[in-house]
Amino acid sequence: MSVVTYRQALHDTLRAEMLRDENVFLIGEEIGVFEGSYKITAGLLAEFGERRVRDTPIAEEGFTGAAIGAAMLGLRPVVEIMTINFTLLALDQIVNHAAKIYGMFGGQAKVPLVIRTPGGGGQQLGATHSQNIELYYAFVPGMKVVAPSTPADAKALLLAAIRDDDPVLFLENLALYNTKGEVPDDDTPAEIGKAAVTREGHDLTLIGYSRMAYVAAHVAQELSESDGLDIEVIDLRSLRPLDRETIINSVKKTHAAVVLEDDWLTYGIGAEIAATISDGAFDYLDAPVRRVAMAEVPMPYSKALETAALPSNDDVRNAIYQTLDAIGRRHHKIGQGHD
Amino acid sequence: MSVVTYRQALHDTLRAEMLRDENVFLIGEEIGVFEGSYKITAGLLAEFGERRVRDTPIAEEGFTGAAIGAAMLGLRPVVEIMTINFTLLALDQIVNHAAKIYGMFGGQAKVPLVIRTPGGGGQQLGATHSQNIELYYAFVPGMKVVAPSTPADAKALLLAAIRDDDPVLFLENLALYNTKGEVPDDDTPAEIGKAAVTREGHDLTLIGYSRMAYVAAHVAQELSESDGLDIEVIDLRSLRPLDRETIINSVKKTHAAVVLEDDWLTYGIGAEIAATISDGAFDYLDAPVRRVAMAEVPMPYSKALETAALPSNDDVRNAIYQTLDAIGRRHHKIGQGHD
Amino acid sequence: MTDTARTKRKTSAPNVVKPPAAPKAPGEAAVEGERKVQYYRDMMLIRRFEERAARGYTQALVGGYCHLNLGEEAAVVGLMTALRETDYLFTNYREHGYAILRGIDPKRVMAELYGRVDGVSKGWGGSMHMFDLTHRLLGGYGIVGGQLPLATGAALAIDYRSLDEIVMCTMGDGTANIGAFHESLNIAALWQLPIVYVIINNHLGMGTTVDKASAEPELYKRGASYKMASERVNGLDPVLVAEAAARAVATARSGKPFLLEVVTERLRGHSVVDPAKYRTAEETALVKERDPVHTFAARLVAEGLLDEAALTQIDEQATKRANEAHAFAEASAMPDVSTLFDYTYATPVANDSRRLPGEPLFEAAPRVTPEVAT
Amino acid sequence: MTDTARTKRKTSAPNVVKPPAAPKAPGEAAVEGERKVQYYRDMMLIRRFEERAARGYTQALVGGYCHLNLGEEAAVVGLMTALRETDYLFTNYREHGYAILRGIDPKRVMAELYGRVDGVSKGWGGSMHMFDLTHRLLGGYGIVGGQLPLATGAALAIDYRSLDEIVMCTMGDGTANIGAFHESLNIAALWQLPIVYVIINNHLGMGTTVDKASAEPELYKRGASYKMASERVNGLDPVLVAEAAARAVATARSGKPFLLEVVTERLRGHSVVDPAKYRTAEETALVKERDPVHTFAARLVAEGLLDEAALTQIDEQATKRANEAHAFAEASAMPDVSTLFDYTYATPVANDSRRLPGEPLFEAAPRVTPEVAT
Ligand SMILES: Cc1ncc(C[n+]2csc(CCOP(=O)(O)OP(=O)(O)O)c2C)c(N)n1
Ligand SMILES: Cc1ncc(C[n+]2csc(CCOP(=O)(O)OP(=O)(O)O)c2C)c(N)n1
Ligand SMILES: [Mg+2]
Ligand SMILES: [Mg+2]
Repeated sequence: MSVVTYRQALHDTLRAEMLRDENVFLIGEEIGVFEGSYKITAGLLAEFGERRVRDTPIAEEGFTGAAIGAAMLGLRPVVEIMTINFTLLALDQIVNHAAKIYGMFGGQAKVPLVIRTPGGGGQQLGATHSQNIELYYAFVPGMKVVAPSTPADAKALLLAAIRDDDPVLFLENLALYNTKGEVPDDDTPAEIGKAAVTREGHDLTLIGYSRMAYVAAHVAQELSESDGLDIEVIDLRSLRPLDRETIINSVKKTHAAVVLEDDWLTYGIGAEIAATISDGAFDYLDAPVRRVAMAEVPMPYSKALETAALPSNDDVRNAIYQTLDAIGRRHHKIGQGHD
Repeated sequence: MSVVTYRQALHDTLRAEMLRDENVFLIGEEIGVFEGSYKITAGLLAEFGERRVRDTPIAEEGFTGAAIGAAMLGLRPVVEIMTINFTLLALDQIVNHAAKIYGMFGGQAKVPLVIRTPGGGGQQLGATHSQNIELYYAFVPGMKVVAPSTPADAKALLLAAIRDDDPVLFLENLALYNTKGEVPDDDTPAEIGKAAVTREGHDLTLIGYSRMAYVAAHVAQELSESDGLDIEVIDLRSLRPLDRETIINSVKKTHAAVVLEDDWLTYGIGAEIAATISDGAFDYLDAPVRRVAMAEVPMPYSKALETAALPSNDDVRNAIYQTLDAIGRRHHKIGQGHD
Repeated sequence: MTDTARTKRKTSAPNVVKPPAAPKAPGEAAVEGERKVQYYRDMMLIRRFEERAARGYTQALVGGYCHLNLGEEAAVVGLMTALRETDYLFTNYREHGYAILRGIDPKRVMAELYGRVDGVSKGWGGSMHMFDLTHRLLGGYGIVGGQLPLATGAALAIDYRSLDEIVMCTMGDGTANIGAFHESLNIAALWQLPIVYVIINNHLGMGTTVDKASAEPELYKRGASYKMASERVNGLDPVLVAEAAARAVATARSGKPFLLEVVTERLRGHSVVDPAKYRTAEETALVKERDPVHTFAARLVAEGLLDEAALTQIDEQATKRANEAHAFAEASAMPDVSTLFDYTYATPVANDSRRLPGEPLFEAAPRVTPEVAT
Repeated sequence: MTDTARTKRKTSAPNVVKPPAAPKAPGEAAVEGERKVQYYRDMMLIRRFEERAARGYTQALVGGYCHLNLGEEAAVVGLMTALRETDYLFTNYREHGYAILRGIDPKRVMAELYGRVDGVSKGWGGSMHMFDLTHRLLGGYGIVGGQLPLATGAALAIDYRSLDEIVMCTMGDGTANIGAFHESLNIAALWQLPIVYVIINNHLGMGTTVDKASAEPELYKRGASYKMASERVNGLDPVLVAEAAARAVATARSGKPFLLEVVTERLRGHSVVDPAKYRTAEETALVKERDPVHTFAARLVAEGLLDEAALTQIDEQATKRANEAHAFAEASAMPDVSTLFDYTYATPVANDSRRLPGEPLFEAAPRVTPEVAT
């Protein structure tokens, strides 16, 4: 067990998997000579050479498709697409090919492919560079989509993704790269398709993934200290498949839920979570599921506007307060001085 | 008022708008010499010439982007993309450019663009040609997405789309092209962003769009005749903006809802509808919102499998029965001999 | 591919009629004669198979879109002679003939068209998506240009493993205008991958002619943008195609990509349902005149390699195989609905959705009285 | 653009040093001298502006990514001389210099960098997304290659309306490998659109050199794939660039697209934060030696067009304008949060979402007792 950044966990896991399996190789723009736009692959070209760490032309469709084709022949490419925004250029290869090849040909060819790509706003990158469009992959049968929020999960889910025989969209987040956490030394992969209850509680279920799982854990801890609230936190970890059972079991216990997401509200990932809860915990829910998401605008560049468009910790707290107020539970708890 | 097919309504409206406004022109693959893959544009090349009806190379990204650029200079292009599946190749131009240009540049340039494209499965076209991915557009602020289910709406919404100054994804459906209906003679555009209650009722709200709005109307009529059920039907018509008010008002009256969609269930369009109802009609809903959607698989070619994967009228009926059974309303109604 | 092909010089001028070859030794001539007869047998097999498939379509045994190789038989046959069993083929939705010549039993190809379990893709792919790993046919793709990046990646995998295999990737003329063409050829040339890109130029992409689609209609010239060797060949002559393909494949096997343009004809509409009204009567007549099966038959007769009886026999043989394919396909079972969820994922995974459209997400909770919640 | 440019012959060989021009009449020489001095003034203005922008970045006044034109001043200046006011420019994220030379006040360019209401895109675009309809700068795009189809469409609109305008569309060398390049150039050539595509070849796309990215590193040669006239020019010399640009623009104005490659240098990292460690010390030294601002200054001095005092004065003038731009930008207001929903749609629409992240979708219904529903 050691404490490392999310970035370091990714880097170390990539390196370890390349050492373990000759078929694993990295491909993407600026991952070699430039050492990666966000430096995840720093040093790997020097260590493994051009065969295993392949800088590409700016041709997302071409090199992602090439990785898919290489995977069909049994290699295990790990593609880096600089940010999730640029994956739109490779979408046909991912959705119409990577996700379809196993099924469309009756199970004859596997596509053991990982696409690593960061989402995230809040860096003043403007409308085309600040989107959270993991939905585009989470929606597609044939794809697997994972979204770690901690360095430990970054490692465990990356191990799982690389060793899985299906195409996996591995969602990173610009705001998480420098966050730190404990990472176990052994290389046990996570189970794709499983959410985690990262904090137990009885007052309300707070659900997030990627950066918003981090925010959820943080706000829950704060509210425990400031208000004595006992919030259960779920980190989805896997967007496809979606672990409905873990979510429903939690809400059956807490009777209330708030869903956090960095993408746009309408049709966003949170819509499915809210619909799932409202269905599966219909008789248990004391208040509507509240969603906290990005404002529905093309992301503006100017800091003042960008900040307003993104969900803040305050927004999360208020959504929790309002939900608990609606069912009279907050004052109750505060009155009790519950720890 | 005359009775025409959905195809004819589209054709006539395109023609009328081209006659009305010199800035309106058509662009897409095989729309001229070939007269359109689905013959919507038949005869228009002969009538208007190559300047107004422009056959393109197979280059979805290039010609869709060119239409966007032409729209920035004030033309009003109507793009045909042969099926919605191929829009994936133009997605970057649509999502990162058409939908962003007005906002990203502070409101300086409008993009009065229409992209007409059919969705739909059920034609044995296999995994890459049978997708319903309107979600990809409905999710994006800056886009407007409309989905007519009748010839009358095909006309009214196409008029609205062409005259609107924003990019509009105009969703057609292979299975609707030959359906017939009354179309008014005057050219009053529909209001984008408004759903329609196409049938009034008190027992349950049945919600659909595109082909599934057609199915909804059909099944509601059948159940009225066979079981005396009094089902309210909502045709969403506009996926973005989404008319939440019309949906909620209906469910506040009926206390139950079933949502129909041809896309995949998890994260599909129906997720937002179900989440919206569960939130906005929380205190009125007697049973969970039921969703009927496509099985979550890459669409198989073989007819037996394809049929199983697509929602059938029986599936819709059963979902309605089960929802009414859960709240004891079906037998109640049948017992009453309600008309 | 013959080993001598490796050293043959490539013709730089397109469509040049080759000078008559030097007189052959008697043994060599016999071998060459038999080779040509085999080309003809294969062409006829494709011809009769495709006609039978078209009939299957009108009989509603085939669904979806159905694109035929009619008119392209010489191209298909010539190209396939150049591949070793261990080489890979990626192609598009117009691929029945390729599947057969890769060695897949026509029965399994027809069964795929009919959507049956014995189909080459188990009924999951249909006409556009034939795939067979053992015969190294790696699809069959319906998205125009979709196969290009994939094929490039397969060549990358071969290069990664330093194998002696190559990839052939065919596409239509219309496909040369899509972005993936540019990205793929550049990558292949940049990394010197063992791949032959083949443009089957049948002059039409659906109803659009090449000069309405490509600013440079001599498509092989686009190789220059990537410093990639390229050549154009008359695709109505299987012998010329075979020779050009051998040169291209030899280049690829030496570790350099190649762009080969094969100029051919599309005898009918774009797909079975297209009446091709956009073609004039003269065009249609001209195309018919160029029919490679007929012209090659006439040539083989003229060269004394076949007589009328032999022609008839070859035809009957081909018709028989097409009919057998039909019978086999018709007798084959439809996939069972219980297999619907078998091919979403290769690695089983927790919480995968295996729900039919009518099934609820959650079991309905029993309710005592309906009035409770309002 | 001068009218004579229309008839000038294009140099077919790239990078050819032009023979010394025939002696000029005295009046003409003076005009030409003043023109060169103006080029220098403009180059210096870009230089000082970009340096000031870089400082703004380290002061956290500029956010996001910030890509500078340092080293590309001669290219920017030369290209912009060729455009009429009514012509359109589409460019990429490395566009501050272009914005200024299109005639946009540097104050508004800096205000955009600082995210202020007086910014050229009202603070919505930032460094990568400068846009000004009145000056016909149609963006500033952050997606590599995104501007190409758009620019092609603008040229289509001009053609549709039979206007005498043209479009210039610039891009980097790395951008020539993306699919949109191929699709756009083919369409423009096919439809004979009035557009000049310009590749600013600064040898690098981020850290990747041209020969690691493009199989044919002489990028202008790719014009041949579309039968498009093309040319390569030394982009460190504003005079040569201006001449080549005039030829290219004249071709476009005559209704034919043109591909111009301008070979230049990137003085610093890819963006302000990139230390460019992947460059060797020699490379960095060489690039510095080629600095177009310095070399052009030396030339103008050698030609007797400027002396040290004049150089200083031009520099001071440029510095002053850069500083004024900074002061103006800093004083300009941040956009008000109330404007957040103003630019989602041009045509107002029913049920548009105008909700801040903290706001609920629906007003909470008041509840009497919390225990009711469980
Ligand atoms: C990306 C995409 N766009 C459009 C289509 C529809 N489409 C199918 S085949 C075809 C024409 C292709 O022409 P060509 O490449 O010449 O091949 P051919 O059919 O002549 O063999 C088109 C436009 C598609 N399948 N995929
Ligand atoms: C589609 C896409 N892929 C990747 C990027 C990230 N990116 C931004 S600039 C750049 C390099 C572009 O190089 P070049 O075209 O030579 O332009 P230069 O920056 O040298 O001016 C890359 C890869 C992007 N913005 N868009
Ligand atoms: Mg063709
Ligand atoms: Mg560059």
